[in-house]
Amino acid sequence: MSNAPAVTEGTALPAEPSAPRRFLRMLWADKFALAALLFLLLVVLMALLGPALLGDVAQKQNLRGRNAPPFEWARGWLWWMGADSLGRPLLARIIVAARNTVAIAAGAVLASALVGTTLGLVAGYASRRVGEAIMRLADVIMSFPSLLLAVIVLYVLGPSVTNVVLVLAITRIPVYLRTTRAEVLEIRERMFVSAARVMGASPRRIVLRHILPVVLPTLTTLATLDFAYVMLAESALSFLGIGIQPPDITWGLMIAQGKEHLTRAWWLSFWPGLAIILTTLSLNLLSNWMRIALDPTQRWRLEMRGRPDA
Amino acid sequence: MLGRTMTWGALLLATSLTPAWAQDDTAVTIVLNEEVDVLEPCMATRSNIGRVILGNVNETLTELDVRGDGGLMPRLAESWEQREDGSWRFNLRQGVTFSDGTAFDAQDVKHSFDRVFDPTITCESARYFGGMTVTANVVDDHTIDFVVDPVQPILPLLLSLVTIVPAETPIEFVRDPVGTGPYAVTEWSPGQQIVLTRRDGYWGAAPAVTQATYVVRTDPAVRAAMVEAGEADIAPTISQDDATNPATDFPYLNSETVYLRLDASQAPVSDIRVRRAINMAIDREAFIGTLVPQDALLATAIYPPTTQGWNPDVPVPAYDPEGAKALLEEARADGVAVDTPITILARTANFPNVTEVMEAIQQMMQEAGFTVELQMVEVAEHEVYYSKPYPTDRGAYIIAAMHDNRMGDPSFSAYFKYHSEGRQSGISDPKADDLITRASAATGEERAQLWSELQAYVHDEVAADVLLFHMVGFARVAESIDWTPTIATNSQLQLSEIGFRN
Amino acid sequence: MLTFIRKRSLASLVSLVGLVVLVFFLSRLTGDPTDLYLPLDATDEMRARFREIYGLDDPLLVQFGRYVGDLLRLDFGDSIRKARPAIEVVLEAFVWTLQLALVTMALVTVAAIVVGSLAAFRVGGFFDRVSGILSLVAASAPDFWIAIVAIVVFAVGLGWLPTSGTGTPWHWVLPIAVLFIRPFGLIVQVVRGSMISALSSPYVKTARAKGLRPRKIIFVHALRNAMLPVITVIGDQAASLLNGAVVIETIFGFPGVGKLMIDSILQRDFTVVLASIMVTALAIFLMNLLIDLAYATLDPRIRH
Amino acid sequence: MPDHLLEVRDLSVEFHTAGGVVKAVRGVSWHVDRGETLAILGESGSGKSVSTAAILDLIDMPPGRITSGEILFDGRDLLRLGAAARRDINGRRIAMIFQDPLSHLNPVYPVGWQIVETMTAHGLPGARARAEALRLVTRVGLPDPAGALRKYPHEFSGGQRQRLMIAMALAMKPDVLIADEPTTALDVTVQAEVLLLLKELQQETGMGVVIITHDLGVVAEIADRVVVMNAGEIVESGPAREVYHDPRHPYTRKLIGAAPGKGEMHPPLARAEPVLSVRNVRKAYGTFTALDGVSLDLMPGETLAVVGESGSGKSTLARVLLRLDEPDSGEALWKGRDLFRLSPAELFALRRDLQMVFQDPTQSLNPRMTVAQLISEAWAIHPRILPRDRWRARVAELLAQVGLRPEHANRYPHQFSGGQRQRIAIARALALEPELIICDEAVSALDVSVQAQVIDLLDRLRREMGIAFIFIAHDLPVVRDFADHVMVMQRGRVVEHGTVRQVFDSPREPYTRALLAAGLDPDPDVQAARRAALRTERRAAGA
Repeated sequence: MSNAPAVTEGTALPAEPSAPRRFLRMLWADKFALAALLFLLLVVLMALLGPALLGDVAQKQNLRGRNAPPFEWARGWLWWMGADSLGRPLLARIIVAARNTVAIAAGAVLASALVGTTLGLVAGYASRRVGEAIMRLADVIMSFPSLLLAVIVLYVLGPSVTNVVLVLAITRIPVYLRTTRAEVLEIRERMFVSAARVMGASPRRIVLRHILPVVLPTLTTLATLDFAYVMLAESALSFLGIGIQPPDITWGLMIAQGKEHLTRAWWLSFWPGLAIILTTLSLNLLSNWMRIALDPTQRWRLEMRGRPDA
Repeated sequence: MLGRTMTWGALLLATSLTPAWAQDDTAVTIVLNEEVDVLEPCMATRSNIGRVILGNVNETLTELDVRGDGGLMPRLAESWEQREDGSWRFNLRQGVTFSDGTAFDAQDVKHSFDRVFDPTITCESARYFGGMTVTANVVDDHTIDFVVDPVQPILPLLLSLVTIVPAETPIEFVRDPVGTGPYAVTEWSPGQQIVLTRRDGYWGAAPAVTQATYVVRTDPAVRAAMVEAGEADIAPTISQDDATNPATDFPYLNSETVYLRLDASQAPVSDIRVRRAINMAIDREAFIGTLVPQDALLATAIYPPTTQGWNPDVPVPAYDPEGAKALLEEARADGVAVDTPITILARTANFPNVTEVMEAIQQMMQEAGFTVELQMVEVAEHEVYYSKPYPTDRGAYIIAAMHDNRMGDPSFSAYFKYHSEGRQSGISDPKADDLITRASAATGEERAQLWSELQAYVHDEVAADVLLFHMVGFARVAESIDWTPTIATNSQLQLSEIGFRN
Repeated sequence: MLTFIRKRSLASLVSLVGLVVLVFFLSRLTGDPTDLYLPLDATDEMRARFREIYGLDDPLLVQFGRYVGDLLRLDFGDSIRKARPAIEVVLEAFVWTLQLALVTMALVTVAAIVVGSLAAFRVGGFFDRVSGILSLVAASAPDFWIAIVAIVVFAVGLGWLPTSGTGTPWHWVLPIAVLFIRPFGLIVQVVRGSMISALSSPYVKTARAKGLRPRKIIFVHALRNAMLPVITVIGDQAASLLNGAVVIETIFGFPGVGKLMIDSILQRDFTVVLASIMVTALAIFLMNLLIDLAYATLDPRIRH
Repeated sequence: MPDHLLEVRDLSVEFHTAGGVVKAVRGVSWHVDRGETLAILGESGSGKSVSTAAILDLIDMPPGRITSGEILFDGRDLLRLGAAARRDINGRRIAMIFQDPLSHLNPVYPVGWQIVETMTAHGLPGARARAEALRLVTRVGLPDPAGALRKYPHEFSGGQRQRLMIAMALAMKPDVLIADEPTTALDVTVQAEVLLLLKELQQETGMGVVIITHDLGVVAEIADRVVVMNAGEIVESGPAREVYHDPRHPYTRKLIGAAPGKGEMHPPLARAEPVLSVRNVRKAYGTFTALDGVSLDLMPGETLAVVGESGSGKSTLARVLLRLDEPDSGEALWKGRDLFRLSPAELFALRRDLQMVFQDPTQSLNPRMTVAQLISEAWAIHPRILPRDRWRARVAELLAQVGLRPEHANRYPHQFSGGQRQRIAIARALALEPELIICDEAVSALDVSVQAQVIDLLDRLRREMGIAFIFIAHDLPVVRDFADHVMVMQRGRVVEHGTVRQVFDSPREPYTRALLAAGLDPDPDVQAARRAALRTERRAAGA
């Protein structure tokens, strides 16, 4: 884009809209991302309020009404997705399960991002030897079979939301570690880091004040994607029977339980599957949008679309 | 390896549009639910192995008639008798050859027994002979004596569990079992398939099936689909949900009994009122036809009704949540800590709908006033709670389990589940111990009588556990195949019983 | 190049040793295989005998020492379950996984490159939008769910394909198709992003100024440069396939190393777990070397 | 009106940017004839490359949009032709070379392949194309032409790469060659050679050449006519000599006035005790020797210019002196203490005294920090300089001192122009109240008019605050008006060191003389005279 004009010397600085307004405008420009964000907000809302509002309904069994088919309006809106094999309304269960699903994914992503980024910063900026040692550690974690890890944690610590978070977090650490380290290795050679060194800035200051903020957008995008990945991983664990155990519920577990009835009552695993697809799809869409919105050289694509004259 | 890839590519290129899984009409394909790890005859009592080789490749001296009322029938033995000193003499069938061509005689029988008890390998059949010493004495080529200490009244039944191998078989696990059965293993590609082919020279009538191919699919929906799609002829276990076609899908009592084991040494279930309350709190009827197949039976014993000495007069506990509450209150008044949180521990994938069943039981108990949590655990952890020594540091728990007794005699269950020394026993009751000891040593009518007494006692007087259902399994059988499942289908599938329609 | 390979091998060896130690000791935390192998009503005598045969009654460190000693003689120990050498069991399964991974990755690579490149050429165009949404949906769906639905639809409902298993080429279609979906969705995204930046690079401007056709600009000039980040992702995806596609292998009854691994873990067949870890680690190491070679082939600047 | 070879009429192009729609060029018209060289002169952001990009269909739409105008070539309006027809013209009839040939050549293909491709794409058979490629590479003067064809772009030097670009552009003997800043990143001596080559080739083929440049010297050397652009419009056009000698538009006048190297040179400084004395510094990166025994003395308040072409080791010298890189041997006494042997704590204390201004302010300012944060970071690191409550006031003061508005303190670097950013970087260096500032190519990324302003600023700081400067540059004219002493470096060694007058008026070393001679004078007449002198010299040498 070298033929796009730069700001010339002496001209007044262009007035820029405030950051929130600008992001709202860019969001408006990408309707997919907007829809994705709205859907994610809905999921978060479900996770926050669902158990309090519908916790009892979602647990109330009715063996006579098991596997009730969807779209039967007579039973009330909670039943329009049908009922599961214990006659519990699927819609209510999906709403209630949102909390564990989101909590596991968020917990795992936050924990792995925090640990991975910290280790990555150290590996990237510390001496070669420390860096190499950390990378070997990452290799070991990467090749440690996650299923074995899940079984170990499940066996030693027992199945619980926290422990599933632990398993998923450990397996995802290398992703952040490697990304951060690679970025740090590149950024530490940049001139503004040299400038900070010339001023006498300590390594700690350079890493936290100069390098971390530059890595952060990449990590945010990565974390968004990873959120989707972790949700899928959690459901796969549930499928194999080594994840969350009932009566705790997550969407993944609902699919796993419903698959036994797939030929006769497809809705049991269809709706939670759809919930996962929509959520991960939204996260993917949002992260694609973020990749553009956070990149000053790509941003015009969104800003242009939002204007009527384009 | 490379060759396989190349063939694969070549086949793909050939793009013959005819599906290549068609087969000739006297061969059958059977789709099993569990991987076959080893094909070792002395492991044939393990159901996944037994279904392939038991009665097909390797035979036993006796066998239990599961299709009729014949009771214990001769197979490789022609007759047997108990002698004065309590030992058993078996007269062996003559003119029998192994698939490797060698003749069958008493030495083979003796070797088969020695192999089972050899300390350098772990043969599963040995478990039925716990606490006994068995000595096999060859009398002549076709006569053999078994001296058992202590005297074992049901030895002929136990012998239906010991597969006979040639005397040349090494004392290590074999991968190419040799037996006297009508079939021989002709191909085994681990993870893919096992092929049995009918052999000439079998001593009995030649079966209709000439070749049987066994494949394994762990997903029940896939197994059902394979029969429907014509890829397989028999799927011995499919799920209840898939069993929708009466023409092909057959339910069968599968000798498994689901129950909740209570540990009477643990508060609050140490109080009999609490144990009774749990029994009353569960609406067993509600499960039938919903989460548990329509054909399942409510259990009053830990073994199925086909077992000797099964007592028809023991009633199913009535569903009475109010009564349960009252009993709980009564216990509370006496200072029993009825509010102690109790954890139900159940094994994932133990039987179809196990999670839902347990969730329902949890709710029913809660409605009766219990504080109940549910924890689904993996098999290894389940085992920690299920067998002695029981963990003492994990609070009050009830363990949900499934017990299999297809042998027709309660002795395969009673000692383990109700004797104070039994590995999975929750009670320590002198009267029960006495009944078990006496019944195990008795024969005939007396034996049946004692077992009946024990069943009534532990169920009605002790309320030792919460018996739930005798489960049914479902088999899907292609319409061209003439075969119905039996109570033994889980552990044995004799190809000679399969016929063809039309 | 040789020093590079040597350095790489050494680093991998260090990781592998760490991994084996970690797996050996951590896996023993998950209980005694005796209880799982023997029936519930097995006698104490049988249990004791079993422990003795497999050396389970020795202290853990003694067991480890024995294992390492055997390992140095390339003896990976026997599988408890299958009563034969663990390495045999693993290699048998690994061949299947390898074939599945190779075929799938080959298809994914070709398809993702074509689709991603075309999407990048007209950013925001119709093809870009459609392929974008489709690839995102593909990357977002739980694979076991798709697998089961695919069986119900294509094998049972329509009867076009066998439900599962191995045997004919037709048996490969469904597992590969399901396995294809997620890496395809991911790699399309990467190809697209990488192609967008390659297409906006100065040398593409030169190519346009030279009057080259778009096809040539995309597939000759931009693509080779855009392949570098793509190869990394392909490597990652291939590595995870080499680790075994547990879920797919389980559903389709595919005797691969992923299914072997989960079965062995659940059965506490530790020798098989360790052997499969070592075999897959070696395979992944070799594949990473291949990836590095591919890098060097594609980009002359890296050859030095 | 007679037909021209190529004519742009009333062209307007706009771009969508983060700041809104920018009209990159407005109503631009120019033409070029056969055998003629037209220069489009302008600073960054003037829109000087936009019209040529439109000619070759290189404007991405979106974000660009051509709103009006026509481009006439061969009697046809290019803007109305289909994509296939334009591809047929690109590379065959109109060819282009670019600034920064490294990134404009495809890094993963051999250069020979790329040259051949131009010809095969336009229908030449492969064998003929390969023979022609060899001829072209020989013609543009590369050593070992046959071997060169098999090599990759990164294996050549900057000048060689530009020669390869030229060979590729001329492969189809185009009627028009467009050269976009073809010599900007090159060393002066290489620049002269490349321009000479272009001129010779033009004489051989009779093509029209459009050269886009910001450099008056390039215009003076090569152009017949010039159009001057500012802010998307043509402000002046005419024969190059006329425009230089008689500029009409104020902007043109300002541009010509800003050309460096015309002011008074500094008088020699009085001898004094050096504040920094460097002895025999060596530094090697692998097998490459960057510094090969460099020594220098710097007096308080002195400005020492270090001049050299790429690879001379001048930037390494700066990095080593500031301990950004560790030297292999040698010493550097700062007020009697050896900088190279300080402990981390001592070095930290000394950081205050020695500061640096980097070449590219876009990269040396952390994009995620505001101006106030950037400047006050110095005090966060060295808390004893200034208490926190006085930071705001001091930032405002410093901004005023470097000529920026104090109210811009809360903005981010990307909101400023290049020159303004360099002022921020200078303010940041000043925050620590240093005694020596090392400027590493501090003005070479800036436009000429901005260069002059920044140099003025530095000169003022020197006078007012007595700060010493080590001023590193690749360009001799830039340091002429500013330096007290000049040190010329080549391949890691100091080849000449003297007062500014000595070096400029009576250079002793042939290398210094070659550097001075290769520099282009903005006056077309001076350049014409030099060329004439060179020709005579060559003829004499040839005779």
